[in-house]
Amino acid sequence: MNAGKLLSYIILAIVVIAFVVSIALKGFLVTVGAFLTLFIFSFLYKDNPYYKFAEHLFVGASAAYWMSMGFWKTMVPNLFGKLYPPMVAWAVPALKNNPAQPLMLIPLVLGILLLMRLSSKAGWISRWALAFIVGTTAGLNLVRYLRSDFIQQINNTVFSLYVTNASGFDLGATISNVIIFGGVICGLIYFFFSKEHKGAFGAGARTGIIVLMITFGASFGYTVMARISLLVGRMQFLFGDWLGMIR
Amino acid sequence: MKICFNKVAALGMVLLLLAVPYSWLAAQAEPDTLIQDTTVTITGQEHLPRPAQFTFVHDSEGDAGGSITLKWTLSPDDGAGENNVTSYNIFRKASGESEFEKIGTVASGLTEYEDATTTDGVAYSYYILTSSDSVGSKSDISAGVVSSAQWFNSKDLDTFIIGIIICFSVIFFIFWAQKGKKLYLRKIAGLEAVDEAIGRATEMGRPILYIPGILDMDDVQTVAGITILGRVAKTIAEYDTKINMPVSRSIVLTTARETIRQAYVAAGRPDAYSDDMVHYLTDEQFGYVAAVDGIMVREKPATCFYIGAFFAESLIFAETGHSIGAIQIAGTAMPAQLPFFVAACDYTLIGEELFAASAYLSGEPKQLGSLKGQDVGKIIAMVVIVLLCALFTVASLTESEAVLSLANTIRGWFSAS
Amino acid sequence: MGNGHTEHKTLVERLQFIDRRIIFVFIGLAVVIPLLFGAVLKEETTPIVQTFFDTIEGLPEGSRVLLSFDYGPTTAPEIQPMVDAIVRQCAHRKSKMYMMALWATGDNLTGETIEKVLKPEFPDYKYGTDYINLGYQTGNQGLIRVLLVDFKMMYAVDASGTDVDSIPMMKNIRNLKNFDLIVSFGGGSPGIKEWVLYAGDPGKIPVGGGCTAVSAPLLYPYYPNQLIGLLGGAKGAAEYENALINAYPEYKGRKMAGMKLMMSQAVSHVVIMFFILFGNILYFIQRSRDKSRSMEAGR
Amino acid sequence: MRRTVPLVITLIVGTVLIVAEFVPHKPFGNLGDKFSMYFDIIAVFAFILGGGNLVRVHITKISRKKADWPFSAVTLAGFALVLAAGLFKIGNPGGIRGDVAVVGSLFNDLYIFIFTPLQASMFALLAFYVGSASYRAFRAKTVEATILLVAAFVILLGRTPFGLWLTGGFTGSWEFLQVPNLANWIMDVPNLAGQRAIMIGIALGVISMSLRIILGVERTYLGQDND
Repeated sequence: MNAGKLLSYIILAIVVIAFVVSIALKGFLVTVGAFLTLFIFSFLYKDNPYYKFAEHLFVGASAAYWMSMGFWKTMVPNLFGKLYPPMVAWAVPALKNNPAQPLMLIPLVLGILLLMRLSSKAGWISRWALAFIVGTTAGLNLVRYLRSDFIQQINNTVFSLYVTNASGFDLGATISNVIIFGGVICGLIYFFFSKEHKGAFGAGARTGIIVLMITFGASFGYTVMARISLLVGRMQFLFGDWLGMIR
Repeated sequence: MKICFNKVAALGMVLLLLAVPYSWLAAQAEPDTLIQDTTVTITGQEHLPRPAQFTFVHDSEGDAGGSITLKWTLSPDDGAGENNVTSYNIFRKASGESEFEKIGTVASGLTEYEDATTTDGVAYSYYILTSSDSVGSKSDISAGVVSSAQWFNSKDLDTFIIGIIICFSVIFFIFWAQKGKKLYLRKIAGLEAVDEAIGRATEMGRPILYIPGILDMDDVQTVAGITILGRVAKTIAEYDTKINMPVSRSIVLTTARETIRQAYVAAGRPDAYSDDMVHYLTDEQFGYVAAVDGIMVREKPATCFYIGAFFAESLIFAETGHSIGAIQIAGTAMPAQLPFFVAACDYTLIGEELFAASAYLSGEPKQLGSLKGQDVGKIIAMVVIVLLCALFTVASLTESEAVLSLANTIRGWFSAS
Repeated sequence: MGNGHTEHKTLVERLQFIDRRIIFVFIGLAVVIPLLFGAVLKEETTPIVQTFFDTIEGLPEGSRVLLSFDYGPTTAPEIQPMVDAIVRQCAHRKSKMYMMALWATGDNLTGETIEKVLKPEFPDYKYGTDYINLGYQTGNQGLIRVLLVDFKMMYAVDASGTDVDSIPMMKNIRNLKNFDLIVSFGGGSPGIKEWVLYAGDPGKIPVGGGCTAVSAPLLYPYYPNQLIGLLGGAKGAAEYENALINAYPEYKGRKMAGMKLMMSQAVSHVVIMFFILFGNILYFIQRSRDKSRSMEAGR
Repeated sequence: MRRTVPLVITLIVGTVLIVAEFVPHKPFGNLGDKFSMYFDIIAVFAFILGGGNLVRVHITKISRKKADWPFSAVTLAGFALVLAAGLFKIGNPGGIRGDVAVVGSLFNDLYIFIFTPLQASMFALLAFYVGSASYRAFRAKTVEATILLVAAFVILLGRTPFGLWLTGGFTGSWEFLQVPNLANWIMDVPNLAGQRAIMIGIALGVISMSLRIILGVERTYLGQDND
């Protein structure tokens, strides 16, 4: 236990010294970037205090970042700037001459209703705001998914199963079209809930699983490339920009 | 009260939806506007391009008003010769005004302009100045056109009808199942495993981690994640297991707390509920990922649920979860992330199964009935695809123009505007 | 049988559930070692890239090329090599480069490209007559629509706030149709697709693009009718660099970014494929052993 | 009151938004966009709940000296620093009237110094995880797993020079057997079919779930009790 503790102090000392040296040699921006990168990567070995430091810093700072952005980029221009522009004119003069929109009282009231959650007695009122939010999500998405995912995808899957080109019958394109056609139909059969996957229907469902597995395998293999290039980018930063080992 | 509400709700919806085609029919009575004949006016003297001419000046279809659409035929000099057209300039005059005013320029080769700056109820007339560098020639002046808002977006009639059919089949089967009709439903492995997964955490005395995705309540997948949480939390309450639910959105925090509390109340253990079960981390995608990874390796949950909308973090979660030996049940409708969950988790709810899961877990007939309604939608999709592919195949085999145009007409019904 | 066999069997079993940190080390090395040695992988140029290259190659001196930087730091490792290669080629062809960004994050990267490629390698290239940085403007596809009609309505000043009317190369720019080529670098939205739909198609302006490997399949359908060419991911970048080397001998022997990236990717792919094969071989060895053992037990 | 009012709100809001998708006329036109904007505003209000929760959790950790409590101080310090720079625009060259994220402000500098490396590094972890996941998941244990494995392997092979090197011998009408061509074909044909089936299914799932919510059949988020 003691040896472990000693080792961790030694590592801490090395990290601190390296950090100071790096700032002196390479400047603040590159050094902070390099050390935070190393701290995150250290998680691959195991959880450790350096990762914890980076993680906790990231959480606190980013939470405040999005809150500030939400306040200045959404709340001020879209709520106060529309509800009663003079109210925010001292901070954002550009909004001063906007016309007032009384309808913006709706989100204001709903926002306050949601905050009633903080009161133990009137907390149930916050459900009204939740009901509004969930109703909005349900109503908006119903038609949008119907349009772009249901109707449009059916439209895309409609074609001739006998393809010709300039030199006559095109076997390759015909096979491809037949496979897309069969793949979509079998994939849909797989998703059937209320019919037992038996007999011919079961064969369709099994083909559907095969199509889905090819889809997943292919997408997985395809994405590997993009993920590797992210790591290459980081390594170029560490070994090139920071350590200067890549020319 | 419960049944009554559903029925009243369905009736109210039907009435509201019926109002739409009615208002569309009412809107059909609007008269057409004719283009007025005037003589061609010419400015400048040399190298004049021949003018473009309007073919269509009309209130824009299916919009909220404030817009007039103009179409014209290209000048014969567009794209050719020394009189080559460089641009079309649109001039407009409102009734009551005396001067035409330039409102926009369109590059040569284009034949359409939408004037989206009109005031409804005012008549506007237009002309096009076909320009070649500094000189130009005017087209005829159009008759006055008034823009207005429509009560129905006629371009969307097909979407509307298909939507009505699917919605009615879902609603029909909800009531059909409520009458106690027997309903077969196939098994979904991931849902069969939920009880076992919670039981395992209970035995091991370790918590359950529930991740509802990284999007807010305005995404349907998050809503699906929360509805499933309601079912899962009830079992958790009954087993008296710990649940840890870090979230990345504040509204999800509130909704999840409400949902879990109600599940505990329903399980008869309201006193066991605590607000600490759900906690907020950060809205930042990778900040959230970093913190959840930390929670996983430190608390070692026995079971992890990832149910909602996920992006690149899907694989980071699944791999970290695997490294701590957790049972992992995932569900998402993000096509790009499904492969990672399928490869790295024990069970995955794929796409449609995610939205059906809450109904499955509830076991209530009316919820299950809606799933049969969904299957009707699938039948519609399959029938349309088979029918149209057959028509197109016949058309290309027989080279029949009639069959092809029939197929194209039907296909036109299935196009999202 | 006996001792040796059991020990061997546990080794197979153990390898099957190998500590994943060993895999991490291999992947890390597969990426870093080629980088450190500056190893490059030449890619034969495919037609979709070659036509793009030939289009720029065929532009007469002084042609106007609009470069739109529609990406951010997270995808820069993939996209930046393409940008560098195309900027170099345009500079050789003495094209006038107009740089802009639909993404706020693209603004910094434009400046970086100018500082790291254009200024050191082409000192004769003058700001204002040969290239200009117009910076980022809000509006996404709406911005493209306006630019198609009236360029200076949105870009009245350049990135540093100078009035564009005082900049020589902006003199005859009225709308997007004044450009001979538009090149968009980006994977997300808005990006190449928006340039095709809102500028290339309606204005009949040639559009080329460079995008991430992930988004390339979504854009292939636009080639060759709506896109003159498409560079997809590191492979596309490396192919373009190969074309550049073939056309300009002074780059021969130079290790270009896309080729380096390609080498690291190829080695990592091989490592991952090796692990997949290795895992499956172990699995089959164990399964055949288990089978023979259960048969023995059955006797 | 507690239970019926929320159900009625959901019903009305949901139905009106469906109708609004088809009715461009006032007051329906653009209603969806308006409600989305309302949602964004409510989400900012909710930050008070989320941020409050975050701060409370970490203060409790520190005051009770729970495990890792010093790191809670890091979170709170980061939170306070960025909030001061963002919400109160401390260190902003334009003062309170300056744009919150203007170049040269402390807020923007913190973003570049802290966020960019952390984001990019977390993202880059994926390269490692993709490797370990492929090793573990791609085993030919069942028919399905074998298909997954083969599809992934062909695509991987098609992205390296090995693919062409191994199969470059196929020429002429057999050219489609070259691994890169095979990989493209898998992406364009079976992969496309699978994606479409998934998307059509998702659309139906969303429609059905939205209807259940609007009609009040699905109400877990409001609780199943009868108070």
